[in-house]
Amino acid sequence: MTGLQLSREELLKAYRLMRMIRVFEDRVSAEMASGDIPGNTHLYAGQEASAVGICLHLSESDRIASTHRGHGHCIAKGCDVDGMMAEIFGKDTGICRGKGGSMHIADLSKGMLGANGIVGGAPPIACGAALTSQILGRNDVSVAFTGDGGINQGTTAESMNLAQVWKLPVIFAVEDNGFGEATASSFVVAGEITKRAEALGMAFAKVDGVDFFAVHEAAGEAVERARRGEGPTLLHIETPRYYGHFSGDPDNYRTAEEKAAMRRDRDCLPRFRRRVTEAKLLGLDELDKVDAEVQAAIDQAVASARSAPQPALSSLTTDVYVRY
Amino acid sequence: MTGLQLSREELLKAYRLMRMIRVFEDRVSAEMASGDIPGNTHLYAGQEASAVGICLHLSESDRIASTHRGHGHCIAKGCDVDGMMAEIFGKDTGICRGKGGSMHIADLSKGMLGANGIVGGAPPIACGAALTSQILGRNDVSVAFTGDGGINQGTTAESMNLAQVWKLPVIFAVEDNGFGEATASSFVVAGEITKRAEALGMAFAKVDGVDFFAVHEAAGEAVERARRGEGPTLLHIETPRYYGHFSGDPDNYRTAEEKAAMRRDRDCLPRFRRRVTEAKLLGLDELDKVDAEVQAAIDQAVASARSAPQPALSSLTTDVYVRY
Amino acid sequence: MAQKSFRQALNEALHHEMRRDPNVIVLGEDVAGGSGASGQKDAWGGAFGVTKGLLGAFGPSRVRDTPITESAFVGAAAGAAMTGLRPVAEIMFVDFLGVCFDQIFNQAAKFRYMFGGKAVTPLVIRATYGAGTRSASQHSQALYPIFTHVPGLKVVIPSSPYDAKGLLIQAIRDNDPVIFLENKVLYDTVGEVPDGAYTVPFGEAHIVREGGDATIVALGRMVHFAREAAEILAAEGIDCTVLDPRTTSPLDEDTLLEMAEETGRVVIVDEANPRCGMAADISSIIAEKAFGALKAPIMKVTAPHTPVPYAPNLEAAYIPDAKRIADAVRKAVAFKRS
Amino acid sequence: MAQKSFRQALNEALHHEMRRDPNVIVLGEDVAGGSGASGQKDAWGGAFGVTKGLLGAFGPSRVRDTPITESAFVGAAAGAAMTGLRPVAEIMFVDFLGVCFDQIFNQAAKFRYMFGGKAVTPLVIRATYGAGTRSASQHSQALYPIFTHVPGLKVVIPSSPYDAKGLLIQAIRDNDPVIFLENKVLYDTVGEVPDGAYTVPFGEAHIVREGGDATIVALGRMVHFAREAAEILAAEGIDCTVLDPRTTSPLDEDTLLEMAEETGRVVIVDEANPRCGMAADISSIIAEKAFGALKAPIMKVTAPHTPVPYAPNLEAAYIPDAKRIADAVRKAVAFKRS
Ligand SMILES: Cc1ncc(C[n+]2csc(CCOP(=O)(O)OP(=O)(O)O)c2C)c(N)n1
Ligand SMILES: Cc1ncc(C[n+]2csc(CCOP(=O)(O)OP(=O)(O)O)c2C)c(N)n1
Ligand SMILES: [Mg+2]
Ligand SMILES: [Mg+2]
Repeated sequence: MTGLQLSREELLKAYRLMRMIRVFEDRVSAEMASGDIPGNTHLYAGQEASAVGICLHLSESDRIASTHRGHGHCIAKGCDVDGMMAEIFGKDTGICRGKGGSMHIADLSKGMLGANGIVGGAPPIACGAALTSQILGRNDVSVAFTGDGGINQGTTAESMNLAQVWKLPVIFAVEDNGFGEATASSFVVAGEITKRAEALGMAFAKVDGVDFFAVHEAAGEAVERARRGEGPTLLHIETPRYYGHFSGDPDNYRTAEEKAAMRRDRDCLPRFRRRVTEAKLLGLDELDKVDAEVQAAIDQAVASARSAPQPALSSLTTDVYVRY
Repeated sequence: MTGLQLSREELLKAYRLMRMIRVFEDRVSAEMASGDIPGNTHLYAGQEASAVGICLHLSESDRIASTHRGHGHCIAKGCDVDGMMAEIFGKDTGICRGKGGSMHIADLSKGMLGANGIVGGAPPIACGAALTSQILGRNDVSVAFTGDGGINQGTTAESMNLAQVWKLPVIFAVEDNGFGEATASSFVVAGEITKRAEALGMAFAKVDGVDFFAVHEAAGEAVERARRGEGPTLLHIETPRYYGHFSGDPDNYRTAEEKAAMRRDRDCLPRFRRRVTEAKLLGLDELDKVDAEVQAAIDQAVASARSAPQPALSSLTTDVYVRY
Repeated sequence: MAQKSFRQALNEALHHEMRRDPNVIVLGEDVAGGSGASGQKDAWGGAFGVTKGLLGAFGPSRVRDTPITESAFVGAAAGAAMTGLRPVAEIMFVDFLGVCFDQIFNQAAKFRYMFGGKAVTPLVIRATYGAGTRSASQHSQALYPIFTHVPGLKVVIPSSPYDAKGLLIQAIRDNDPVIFLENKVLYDTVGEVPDGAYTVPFGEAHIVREGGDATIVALGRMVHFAREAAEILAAEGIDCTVLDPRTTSPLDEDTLLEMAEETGRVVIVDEANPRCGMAADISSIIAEKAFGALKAPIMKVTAPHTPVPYAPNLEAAYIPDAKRIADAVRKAVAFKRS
Repeated sequence: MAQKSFRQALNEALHHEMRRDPNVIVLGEDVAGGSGASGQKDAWGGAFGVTKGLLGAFGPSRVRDTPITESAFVGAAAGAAMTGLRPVAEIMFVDFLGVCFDQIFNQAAKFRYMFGGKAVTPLVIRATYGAGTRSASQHSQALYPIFTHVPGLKVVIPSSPYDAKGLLIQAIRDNDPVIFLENKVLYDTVGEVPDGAYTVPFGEAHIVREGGDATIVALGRMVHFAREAAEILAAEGIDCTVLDPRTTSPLDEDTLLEMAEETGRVVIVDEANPRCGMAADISSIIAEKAFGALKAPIMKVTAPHTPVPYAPNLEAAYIPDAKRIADAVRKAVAFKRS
């Protein structure tokens, strides 16, 4: 189990990020329910090990392109949590100055090329970032996140072919949470997702997305492959989706039992805690301390988002062009 | 070799259609070169065994959706050759009243849903025709033609997934002539084309598109599978493309030797003649008679297209809507 | 007459037509919802509940949850329409047209013309449009100008529950491809809707209100703001006609020109972006064909030339409102040739 | 100055900029041609020969033949632009926008706004447009109104070899996504083109000809017909200004309004379909902002509301020409308020 060879600092970082995502999402859900957040969000809770297991391999010059369910990817890639929360609250201090909202969080300086409201929107963009790396002779990699729903979108198929024929340093991280909205993936995804990579001659792996270490290991191999110039990899990551499709979704297409079992049996956080404490790599007290710090950080993020000013009305018409 | 069990009439029909396509295309090429035909055409010469091997299984209520290289599919599906030639000449007697031209030849009454100027345009449409058949409880099948270039287009990938999850009675006929325009398919098509079907759990076959009997046999199985309600099939048909991408293309990205060898070694017509005469199913005289008849028919088609009237100018604004 | 919501009006139209004609089918992402899952079937009935109940009434062959592949299922709907069905395909947000536009504008819209008049393509594509739900740049656009630009498409934008039902029934019975656009913010608005089936014809504008001083032309949600503005102005002694074209393609030019000529002043309200938008389109028709009657510049009240912002205050500023409309009318009324 | 073709002018622009800036890359279907084949490399240099020679000069890393997957490579170009390159992507025919529109209008065009001003996306998408080559409905459209409608895009339509080169260099150096549209029929037209690099700024209309009786606004190929019409009319004593906006987004409103005010009569020529088209757009700006100076209806000369037909005689009737333009000007000049 290679992941267990991570340093204490790395393990703590991984745990902190996963916990940060979970607490962030649970809090956004609560704030949405109480009507304090405008619009609509898609929560990443349950899928934390995927974003963190992958992004832990990446530096700021590596890039990711994300989905409508992007909060977790943003946090894992190092976006400022205060800025994210303020963005979701639609405030001027938001990471996108309140213009983007939940579905368009981005921070190019961190290599986060944007959440994306369009299913299948990210893969071509991630290929583009990989192309930049390849043409400029850097060894940065990029990651395209997509869901089990997005795997069917033509843009994803096209991007996989392009990445393979150009040997682009890109990873297709397919987060399979079993659903596209209210429709089960078994109903709409033909065949095996990994075989779509295999058919192109592309490297692939299927991993348990509840297991941080499994994701981390598979992602590490994919990242190294890409950095070596050996082209793309598809990662099929099976993961639960804790909330409904969007916050507010009654989620009644899953039985109460199914949902309870999912939360009980498929939670990356206790699994991680058990692993690292059993292996005596971290102590429970350390982990609990992280939990408390994260909780405080999110409380703080919400408080400052709440009190932050709205964007100036004049900003409505700025940032359309660099120059017009 | 099941194909050889075809009746004499069927064999003669197959040969006549293949020869008709060849002579039609050679003639269009000549007329284009002499400037008598407006616009631009993509010639099907060399690929005849594919269209005919497939369409021989189809009746008028079965449907096909075609490509920019559609003349062969049209002829094989029973479109009127005079009307086609007149269409290409841009005349009022054309099969589309001169409004469509080479890239938009269609005859819905024959189940020919249109050539298509958009690479990847046909597969969704063919799925739609198959959906009609499925919902109305008919056992008609439909065929989506695409090239090795079009296999990469997102619409094709999406359609294959849709067809597979809905078990649509549709066949994806991938005519692999080794090129998309001037670019070799080896340069742009990742992996194995049949594996793209396999990855979806879709039935598939790879056949030599120079061999009418091989195509006919594989297509027969696919059509039967579809009629039985067992869903789609992908046929990967390897075939030469005799002319350049479009008529007028200097085709200098292939060496003279390669082109000569292709025409010498990979011609479905002599191959067919040899097979049926060796098996004593048809006589050379019969085949030659077909050749002469076809030649006369094409001469006639050109003559009448040439002398036909242009469309009335008033037709510019008709047929946009059924009613507006 | 019964009071019903815009959503319910649409739902009734679908029920009527599916009952009436077995060739009508409905397909799209989660038009039922719950397919393949352990829990409730027909869990969503569309992201906005418009198709709720169809699955139970008409079964999974005619009510289909699709993969998230708009090109494939919209194109399949076009192919099905050309071969005998009357599909109603749902694109959840019109903003997604970018992933399937070819099948709409190069295929469905052009079949008939390219094929010399032989194809009939009775296809309806329903989609939501519009800002106001804090859904940001990729889920809030209007985009009807793009469809209106395309020959071969018809484009419908109902503003009331009554029109929604009648226009949708017309769309389904119509033999041409129809883009049917529903403003998300209107779903819960309520109005009188007959229980039975009826049609509202295409290309016939609705004169919402008559007044001699100016004509306000508005579509969809903007009709409500136009009416509001007209009421504000009436209190000031400015009497406005409010005209709702209801369909942008075909467009009821006759009524438009008639009202422009009667009032001599025209303000056009358009939730879409301004460049090559509907306001521009309608303005140009009037500027060419009713010029002689004009007493003032033709004013446009539109969204700015920007994407739709997320922050509630910015989004509110993005969307035209009664105040901006009233201001434009006042400006037109005050105009004096120099 | 040397006489060069429109094609050569574009080719020179690409050579200049690729030499000047190693971050400029070119990608598209057969922009080289012959990749992976047995024969000549750089066999096509693009379907219309515009990118010929780039492969030899700059190599296969920077000049890339792509798979036929416009969404993937246009989207990749957008992603590359956002991360440091300056890609020039070629969509062979603008008619193919339907298979990749999302990556253009929802992604590249909106990055900057959605991300609160942080993204810079120096992307150029070159595409051919226009009727006149008997290429029928799916290979002959204009479609620039659709791009012009989209905030975040710039749209360029050169009419002369000189402008073609200067505008393309500007497009490549520009930091926003630019849609650069080349009329196929103009490729072989010839004009004076300096050998060196120069830019033609965006948003500055070109006054092709000055005359006091009417202003003809025209774009791309239509500029030539407008000039022709102006000559016919001059012989009749009607003196026209011909104005070529050169870019539709940004649009040089100032010059447009100035000329409209000076002449009081405006005819707008647009090869696109009429509904929500460029003629409508420009007309509406004048009708709102220069109304007081107008002496006649603003006339539009456009393609009809139909797809592009194949038959040569129908296609010729589809495209606006000098005769129709001259007729419209005569009508405007003859107009009397009743
Ligand atoms: C092109 C497009 N089609 C449809 C949608 C609406 N939509 C948003 S999320 C979603 C489901 C996506 O499923 P999946 O890819 O599995 O991601 P998940 O939501 O499960 O994370 C859909 C259909 C969209 N945003 N974009
Ligand atoms: C969407 C789209 N992109 C590009 C083109 C231009 N084009 C026409 S045919 C062709 C090559 C198609 O290759 P393939 O599918 O192998 O068919 P073939 O020409 O070999 O029969 C291309 C790129 C097009 N018509 N449509
Ligand atoms: Mg999912
Ligand atoms: Mg090919």
